[in-house]
Amino acid sequence: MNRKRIIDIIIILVLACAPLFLNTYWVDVLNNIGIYAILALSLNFILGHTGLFHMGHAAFYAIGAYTTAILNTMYHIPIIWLMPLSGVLAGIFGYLVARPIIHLRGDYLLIVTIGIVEIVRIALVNNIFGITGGSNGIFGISRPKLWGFVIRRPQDFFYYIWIFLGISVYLFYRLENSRFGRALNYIKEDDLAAEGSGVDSSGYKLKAFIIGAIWAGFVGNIYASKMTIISPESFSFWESVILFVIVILGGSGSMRGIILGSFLIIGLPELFRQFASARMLIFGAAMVVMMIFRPQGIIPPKPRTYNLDFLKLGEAEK
Amino acid sequence: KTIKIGLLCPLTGSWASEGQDMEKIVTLLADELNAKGGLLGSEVEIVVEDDGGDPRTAALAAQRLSAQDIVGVIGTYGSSVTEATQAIFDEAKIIQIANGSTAIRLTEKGLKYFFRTSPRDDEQGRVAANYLTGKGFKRIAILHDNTTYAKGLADETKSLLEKKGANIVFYDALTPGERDYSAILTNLKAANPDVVFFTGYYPEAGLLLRQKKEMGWNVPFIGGDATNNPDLVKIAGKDAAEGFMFLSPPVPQDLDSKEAKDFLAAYKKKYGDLPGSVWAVLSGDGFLALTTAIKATKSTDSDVLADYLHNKLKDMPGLTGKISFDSKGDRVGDLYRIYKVDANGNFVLQ
Amino acid sequence: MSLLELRNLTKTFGGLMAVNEVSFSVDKGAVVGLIGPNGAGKTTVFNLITGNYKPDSGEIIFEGENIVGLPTHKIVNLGIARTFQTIRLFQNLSVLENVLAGCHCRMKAGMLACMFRPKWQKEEEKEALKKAWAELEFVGLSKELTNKAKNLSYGNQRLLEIARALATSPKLIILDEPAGGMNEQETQELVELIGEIKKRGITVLLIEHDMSLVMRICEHIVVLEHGAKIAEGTPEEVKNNPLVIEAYLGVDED
Amino acid sequence: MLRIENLHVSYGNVEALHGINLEVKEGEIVTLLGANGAGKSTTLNTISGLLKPTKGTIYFKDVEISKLEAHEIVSLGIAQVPEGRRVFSTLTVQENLNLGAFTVLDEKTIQKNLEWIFSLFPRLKERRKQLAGTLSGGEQQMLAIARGLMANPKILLLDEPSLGLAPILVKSIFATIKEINESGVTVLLVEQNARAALKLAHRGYVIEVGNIVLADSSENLLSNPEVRKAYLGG
Amino acid sequence: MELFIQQLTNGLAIGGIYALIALGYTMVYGVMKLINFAHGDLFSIGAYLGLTLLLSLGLVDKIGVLGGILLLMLMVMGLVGIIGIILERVAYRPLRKADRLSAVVSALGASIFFANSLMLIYGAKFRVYPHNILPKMAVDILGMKIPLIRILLLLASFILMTALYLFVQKTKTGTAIRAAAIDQGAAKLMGINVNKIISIVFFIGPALGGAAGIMVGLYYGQINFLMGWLYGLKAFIAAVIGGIGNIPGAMLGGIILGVVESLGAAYVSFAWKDAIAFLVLIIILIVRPTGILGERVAEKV
Ligand SMILES: Nc1ncnc2c1ncn2[C@@H]1O[C@H](COP(=O)(O)OP(=O)(O)OP(=O)(O)O)[C@@H](O)[C@H]1O
Ligand SMILES: Nc1ncnc2c1ncn2[C@@H]1O[C@H](COP(=O)(O)OP(=O)(O)OP(=O)(O)O)[C@@H](O)[C@H]1O
Ligand SMILES: [Mg+2]
Ligand SMILES: [Mg+2]
Repeated sequence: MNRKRIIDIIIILVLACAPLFLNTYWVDVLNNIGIYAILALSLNFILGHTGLFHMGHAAFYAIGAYTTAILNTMYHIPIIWLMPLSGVLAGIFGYLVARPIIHLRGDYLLIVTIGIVEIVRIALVNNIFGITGGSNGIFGISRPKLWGFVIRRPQDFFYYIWIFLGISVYLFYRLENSRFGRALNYIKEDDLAAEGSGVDSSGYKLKAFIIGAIWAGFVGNIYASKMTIISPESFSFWESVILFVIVILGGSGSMRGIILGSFLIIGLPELFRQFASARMLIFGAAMVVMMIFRPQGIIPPKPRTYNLDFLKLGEAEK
Repeated sequence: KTIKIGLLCPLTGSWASEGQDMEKIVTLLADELNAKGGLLGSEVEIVVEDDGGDPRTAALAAQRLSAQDIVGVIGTYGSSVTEATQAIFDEAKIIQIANGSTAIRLTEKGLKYFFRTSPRDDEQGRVAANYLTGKGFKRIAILHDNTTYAKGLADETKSLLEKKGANIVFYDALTPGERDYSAILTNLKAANPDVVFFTGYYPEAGLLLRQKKEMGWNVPFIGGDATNNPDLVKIAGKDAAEGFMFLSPPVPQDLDSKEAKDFLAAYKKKYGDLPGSVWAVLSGDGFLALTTAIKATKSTDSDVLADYLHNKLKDMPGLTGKISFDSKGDRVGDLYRIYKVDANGNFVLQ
Repeated sequence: MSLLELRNLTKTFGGLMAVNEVSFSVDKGAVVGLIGPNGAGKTTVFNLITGNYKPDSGEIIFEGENIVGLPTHKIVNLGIARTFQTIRLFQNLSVLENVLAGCHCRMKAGMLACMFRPKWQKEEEKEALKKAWAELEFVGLSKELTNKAKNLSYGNQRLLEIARALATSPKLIILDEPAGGMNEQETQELVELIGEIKKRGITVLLIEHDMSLVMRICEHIVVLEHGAKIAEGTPEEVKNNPLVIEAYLGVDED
Repeated sequence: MLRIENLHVSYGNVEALHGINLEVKEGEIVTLLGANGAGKSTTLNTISGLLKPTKGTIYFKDVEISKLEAHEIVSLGIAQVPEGRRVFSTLTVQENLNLGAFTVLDEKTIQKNLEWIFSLFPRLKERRKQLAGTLSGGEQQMLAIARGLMANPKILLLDEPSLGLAPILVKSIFATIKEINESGVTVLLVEQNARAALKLAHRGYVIEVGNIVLADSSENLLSNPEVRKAYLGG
Repeated sequence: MELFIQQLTNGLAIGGIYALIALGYTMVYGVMKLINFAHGDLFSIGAYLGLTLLLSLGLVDKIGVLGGILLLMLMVMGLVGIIGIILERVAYRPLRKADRLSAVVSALGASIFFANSLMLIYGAKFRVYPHNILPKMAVDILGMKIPLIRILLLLASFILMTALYLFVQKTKTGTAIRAAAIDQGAAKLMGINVNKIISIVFFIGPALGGAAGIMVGLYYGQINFLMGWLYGLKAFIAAVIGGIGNIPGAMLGGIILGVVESLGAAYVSFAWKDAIAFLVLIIILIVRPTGILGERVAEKV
């Protein structure tokens, strides 16, 4: 067992006990960090691994949250059941919007994704189909209920969110370290060469969007049930910017980096509360400084490692 | 030991100006109270938290306040922001007195510890509809800005006006934060209304008046209470603002009461100018209501205080008039007045 | 029997006729050279074959099937692999992962299989690693396994591109100036490598300006000028064709 | 004219040049031979100031230039025709040539050089208005050389000028280099085509993994069995 | 029909302002390939500095409206330009070799920093330019009264665009700027001082933004510390519509955006105005993936 493992285990243990020695406020800060970490990890597929400049992730998050909110308040479907549905709908939406724009390059894709998140927000504000509640949003969303236990207090949500984060990390880790993850990286490095090596680059770009959107939809479900009220301003372009910053500043493609990035971007403004109205000024300066000192992100991704021992064995047999 | 009162307000973000005024007003009142010996023999301490004008940050700020052993919370501004904090304070059994949150549903949830010093949208909608029809306007244009507040008021007014048989010739929203509204004014003009009712905020109202004047169009403009801010005249210019009318709860300047006069004098002395909007002043009323309740009940227990505020607090002299709450936590009484801007840019009570 | 056949292939860029009614065929198991002056349209022909460009008219028949209009990755799937004139490796990835890119199209695991990793997926990964390793051994780069592609020398980068192309298990490999920027010694090694590729039964089509290389390994040569085919034949025939000498080879003064 | 003493250059933590010494005298053509990745381009880029040495000095006419910025070095009269041409693809041929003369302030000299260049490469004169990126490879290479000459250089650094050119063009490029040299420009030439380079040059250096291992006259190098084996294909 | 023409002129006026801000955006992008999210805040800074100078120097009273405003404009442009140079030195230069997106994050940080500095210095309240500085004349065109200032604004954008275009296309420095945009290393080999070129670009771009800021202040009167974000975003859209990096493209994009906004709003819905603008942007990009005037050189393989 190497040192990294041990550090990881210590961090996990400390986190698991956190609600025991933190007050509800700090637990709730951790909840926010967890939510953003999952969102940023899902964005990471699109932005970090595939290198697509996507600044509209909040749109998928919004679809998930509104799916949950609308179906829960109108038809009283339990929150937990709505989680997969929110993910699927967000994924379908992700596919539909990404489809026609997937061929756009770099900055052109960036502005189009900004456009998408803004169009979604404006549609929500304008109470599209008469079901989104306009700028008031939707209230009275119920809490998730697991085996009869209602998740209500920040402490409950803490475990709910962080266990979900843990599962996501586990699944994403496997996805990243396999044919799928490699294909995304080839596209990021040089999509033409990837295509020339037999990788269906637009297909994988779409898949990256879909998986990112599905997970953002899941988080939308969690967020809606945590807040019990949602309104369009929680899904603005600015939210997308925050996610974008977390991924780049944390280290695009690196899950450790992104989780640490969430601590910094969501946690720092809370630490700066003592500066009152100057806190965002300090936060802005901190962003510039962190970027300058760690231009590749705080924890840049490590190259994948492969276990080739089985090859050597084969050799010995010869 | 001190008695801690929370203040939740937007110190950063788009509503920072309101939040900063709220902080000024509440700390001023707290200082005055402490100078007079405080509450129940102890000092009052104000714990200020920034909500950034955003629901998520506000929820965090509310958690933070709940963890600080406070008796009650004043604030905050903006209905959706307030709504994100309601459940948190309710679960923590902390009295919350909101100031700039007019959405109807906030007090329709039956929350025991929630109060507000601001009136509700339906109240204002009713006043607006009565006033507009009373003045004999037939063709009415309604313009909002798609914010929770302005949209709520616009919807409310529209449905009441339609019931009264008025002809709504224009109903749409502008995008707040822009500078050029000539496009929407052009369409408004083409709809040929007798009057335009704008339910949004003063910065846009100022620009609308200014650009309307530039177009050489003379139609009466009436605003909702969010246009009640002296900066409106600065933005529009005196000649363009003249004749503009708006509905609003009275500002301290208009009240003869001693409380209002003293408050204004003290504020001017300490900060050198007058408070910007009536919404910030309403946070002062919240503070007064809460401290009055503590004084009267000699208790800091939320249930005792809530009971007092609901049932026993009657016509407390506040900065914006007399204050009482009904069983839902809404402020009681006919608050709304009609103001008109005169040639010198002053707001004159009609 | 011809593996690949081009029929009246034409491609224009704006007003420019980059490829003009070009037809030729490549026999199975052969090494065919495509030469011509700079700007003659050689690379464009390659890009047409691999689907990077769509021809204005004409047909590309691969194993009896017209592949015009197929996306590049499908063409790779059918068995045509390529290298690029200007090296296009995944610069920041390891040598091994560069070759694994070639294995990609022969694997099946999708999103869910990668997440939940059934047994067959694990086997497939192992097979891919074996294949990648074997191709690296073949071109002589197995020592560089974990090095980043961009840290390889120019010649080794060219070899890595070839290894990546081979990892797609192609029937036809097309090489665009594989000896560009190599000295004579390195070129000699390349000649031997191409011989090995041929021995594996893979057909080779290549563009090259280094005549010593072309003459040594190609059985058949096609010459383009201004987008049109001006000559075709054995190295001997082409070398002595006056049109080719005038347009491309020049007269040797010494 | 150009003297390099104990030059060390690193990319990040990796040292690419381990202390090389090299000299080019006025009026000479000197060639630098070496395998891929030996450090030839690194040497040229360090002379031009695109890379900074970690140790060692470069003198140009006895003035130390290794601490100067790239653009200052160019204005001293050291022009480079870089590896891979690097013409400004979305600018016209004429604009590329104008940029070559960026450091030349005298309008008359520019005109004179332009005429000389157009006489060397009549093809470029025909294509003055064409965007450089749409030229064929060989034409781009001509433009790159012409652009270097427009700087009115005292010494011209050429990095693999024959790369990717058709045989007929290779011949003409080498003839041109000779012509340029005869008109008084000193040349430092890097080439994969070692045989042709040595035929052209007066002297040559052989560089191997960041070290100079041989320095001699061209004739001697051409007949050196080691060199023949490593660079001339036996 | 009258409504249409009226809305068209409204759109042109708004578009003129977008164009002006987009010019600076595109200029910086063209050389650095950097999406300078702080550009909108430089625009706000211009508006605030303009107000301060206007109130403190009293130039308009001393040397008349036209001269006063022109002088003021030059001063603001100079100051904002210098801030731009400092911004580049501090926040972007250390990231020149890093991933492009790192610089984008740095720009976002700088944007937050600038907006909040303005709030702390000038307060969170809306600030108002003095009224009646600009003469309120109107011109009769096709029976419609169009304020003179609007025409002047559009004209100013057009003149600045032309000047910028000529500077970049025809002068030696301009050619050097374009060269540096294509290949900084090769530009150095031509003897071009790339750092100096970048500083020049980071002077001109923000200076244009600053000029737009003071124009908006003078014309619309009301300024606010957060206004740069929205204008910056609109300018970015404008630049992309035209083909980011392309100077006439920025002008064209600005005008198109302005016109689409007012016509879309007038004939569809005001509440959906920005969504319509974005939809048009997306459609334009689907049809022309690099903007209307953007280069369409297919990548040569
Ligand atoms: N994407 C493109 N857009 C415009 N013109 C192109 C494009 N690709 C190639 N061309 C032009 O087509 C012609 C043929 O180019 P191609 O690259 O095929 O030449 P080539 O024979 O490979 O030359 P070289 O030996 O120099 O590589 C050239 O004139 C080139 O400028
Ligand atoms: N940008 C770079 N980053 C890291 N290492 C580099 C870089 N450029 C070159 N190197 C390394 O420096 C060494 C010398 O490279 P250089 O380009 O000088 O070789 P060269 O002799 O010009 O070779 P070639 O014939 O391929 O052009 C090589 O090992 C190369 O891998
Ligand atoms: Mg080619
Ligand atoms: Mg080299």
